[in-house]
Amino acid sequence: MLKFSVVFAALLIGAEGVRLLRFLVNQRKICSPVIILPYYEKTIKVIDKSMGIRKGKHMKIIYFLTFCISALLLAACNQNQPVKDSQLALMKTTNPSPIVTNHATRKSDVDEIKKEVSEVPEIYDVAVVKGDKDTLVAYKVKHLHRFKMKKIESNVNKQLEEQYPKENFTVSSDYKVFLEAVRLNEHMKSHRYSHSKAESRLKELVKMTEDLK
Amino acid sequence: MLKGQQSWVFENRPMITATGVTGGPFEANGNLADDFDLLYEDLWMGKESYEKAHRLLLEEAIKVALEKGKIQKEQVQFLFAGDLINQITPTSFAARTMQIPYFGLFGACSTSMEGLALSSFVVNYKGADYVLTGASSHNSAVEKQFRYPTEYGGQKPPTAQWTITGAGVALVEPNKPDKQYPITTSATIGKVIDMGLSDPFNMGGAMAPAAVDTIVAHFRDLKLDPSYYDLIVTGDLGRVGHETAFELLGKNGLKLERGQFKDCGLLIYKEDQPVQAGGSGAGCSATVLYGHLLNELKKGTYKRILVVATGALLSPLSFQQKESIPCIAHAVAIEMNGEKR
Amino acid sequence: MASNQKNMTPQQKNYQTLQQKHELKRPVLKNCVKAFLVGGLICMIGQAVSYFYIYNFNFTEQSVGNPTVATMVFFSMLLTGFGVYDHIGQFAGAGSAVPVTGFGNSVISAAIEHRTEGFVLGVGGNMFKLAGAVILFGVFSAFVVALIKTLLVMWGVL
Amino acid sequence: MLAMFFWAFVIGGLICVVGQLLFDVAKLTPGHTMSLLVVIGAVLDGFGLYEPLVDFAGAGATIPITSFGNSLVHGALQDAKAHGIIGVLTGMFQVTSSGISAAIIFGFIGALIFKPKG
Repeated sequence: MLKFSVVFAALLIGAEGVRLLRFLVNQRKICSPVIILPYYEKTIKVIDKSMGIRKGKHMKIIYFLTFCISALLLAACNQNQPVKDSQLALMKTTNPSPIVTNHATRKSDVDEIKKEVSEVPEIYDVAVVKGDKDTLVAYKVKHLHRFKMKKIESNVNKQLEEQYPKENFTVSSDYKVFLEAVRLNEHMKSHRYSHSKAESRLKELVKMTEDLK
Repeated sequence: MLKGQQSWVFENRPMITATGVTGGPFEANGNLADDFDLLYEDLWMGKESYEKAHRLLLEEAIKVALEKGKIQKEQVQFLFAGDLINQITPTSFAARTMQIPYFGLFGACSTSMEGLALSSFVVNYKGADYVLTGASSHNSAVEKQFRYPTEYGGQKPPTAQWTITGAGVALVEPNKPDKQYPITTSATIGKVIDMGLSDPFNMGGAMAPAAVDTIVAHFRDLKLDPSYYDLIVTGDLGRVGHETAFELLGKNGLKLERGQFKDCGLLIYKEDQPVQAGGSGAGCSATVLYGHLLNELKKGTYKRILVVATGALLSPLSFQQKESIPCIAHAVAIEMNGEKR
Repeated sequence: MASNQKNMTPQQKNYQTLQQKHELKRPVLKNCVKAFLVGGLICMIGQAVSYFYIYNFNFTEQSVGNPTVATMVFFSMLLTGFGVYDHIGQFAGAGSAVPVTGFGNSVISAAIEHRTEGFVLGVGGNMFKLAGAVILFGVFSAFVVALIKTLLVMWGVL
Repeated sequence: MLAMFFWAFVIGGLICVVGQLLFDVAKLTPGHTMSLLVVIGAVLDGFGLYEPLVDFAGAGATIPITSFGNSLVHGALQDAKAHGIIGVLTGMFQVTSSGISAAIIFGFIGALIFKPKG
């Protein structure tokens, strides 16, 4: 019986939390825990009273569950806009088309690089961005191979440098770099980025990747 | 009068005429809430520190006892009291407020019976007309000193005990034959016993041999049979210590009934309160005896009881220096006035 | 405990074996399961927080650890301040003590506790009374490890 | 990403189980346990084993206290590479500062606004 009531309370609080979050998002308030906390203190008090729970044995479970639920909701709370590829870039395979910042460069070169990297067995989902000087290759590593991520990175780098000695490669398996590559792709497609802007963003990304090492 | 090796018999039979018992919120949810005179809803009790709240507990308990005894604090000759905090400041500060001549006692959780034995002795030999004795503890103040900060998320093992928040005070005065009050008849002062246990989260296990030693000494000195008492109640052995002491008593040739042997730390809280092995602290035996047990005596549930308060004489420092825990126990026998020997 | 076993009298040894029989056993398996679940959950929340930072701020997977840790410590402050963390701790044991939230809790609980003794001597002096050991041994062992490794590299062993 | 959550849960949980075993079986105090785990983290990084674990489990490896030892060693090694042996001393807190400074700052803020609840 007790367990049921605990589960029930958790569900109730969860539902309450969702409603509250919807409200806050609609009101264009920021989803910050500071705003939510007084509400959830209140909610908990109401539930305490209705269930006749005194601060004791199972209170901590309820507190903990509410904390977890609200934390998870917080993480998910900016998902109200129409879903873009970049938002899901880390969840599923996006397989973004290669990008060139300068339309003068031939696209087939870049396609080839992408194909090359995709053939490495530990790798899936490759994004390639080619700029004037630098070429950024971002990819995801199959999860169980992430232990030797750094080694794969240097292997890919070596392989590419050998095959395209003229190019200057930056290889990264970091999610963030991949995400930004996909975002850059979207901006290019929607023509929001000019050539120079894309080029400078690419330079930023390359620098960010370099900082990691 | 000294009897045997370490026991006193109070032939003038000092009376406990009034008691004052205060408690905190956790005790209010416990088994014996009705036996408290004053319960606080909040651990802070309107004070700005736990130590001040601790002092307030004792002050209020003294005031209640004086009120019930219908005397002024100026009439009281001595106060025998103590607690667990460094240099027993809460008790000393309460004594400053009350302006009663004061003996500060430290016997850890056995302070309550140490105080009762001494005040009975003083009253028995006409050393005083009125003596107050008591002990107190405050969960958060004690935890802060002996364990971790109260908000620290450390896991307490099931052998750990919960320091109670509460104070118990008794007013002891010479016997008046026509009055129906509980009287103290004898007391046994214990030796310090150390069985080499050093886990501060298992005080019950460490204190059990001290309790057994004192009980055995009491029956030896007074040449009594265990069946003489309706109830032998220990201070704060908790679940572990209680079981251990029961077996150890059996091994020492004292055959007790299960229902004849109880523990204050187990009486005070309900089963479902998260107190692990039971209550502990200087206030534990004081509140249970001066509240619940004396009420039961007056009701006639028990005729004669032997209260054995146990204390673990450790400090945070001694335990960190890997010293074992020396323990002590004092016993006081209480019965109703007018009972035939 | 084990170290002073030798110089004990037989009486003490006898008693300890008797006492052990009555000692309430720690439910090791149950505690481990609880620690696993709660600890895992806290790490998962940490992962969610770090993805939040990757998505919305300029942090890479390598550098996101810092803001994540700070955020978790912030959560831990709220839970400690509202008096929830000690209950979680009693339930989860190491599950809530081992993650940095537990480190934060040990600092914050001590700071809150000693507020009555003033901000300089109380809060300042006691803040690290539990976490100090972690910092000391962390720093010292890191020093030793890094020193050995640097020396080995310098001498060309590695 | 979902795999990441899963492994963060598992690895983080397992490190906590190690801590629990140190509590319950080895009967160490929380202070001893945490210190030991930090030392383990530092030593693991010395052998170059902790970094792959972070790659693999993300927050599952960075949230437990073991990562504190890891990042201390990391900072020290980084600076040692740049400035030689003296870098071991100077670089120690370069990576780790966030956890400690957050704890100090939030601890003080907490002391300003909260009272212990008991």
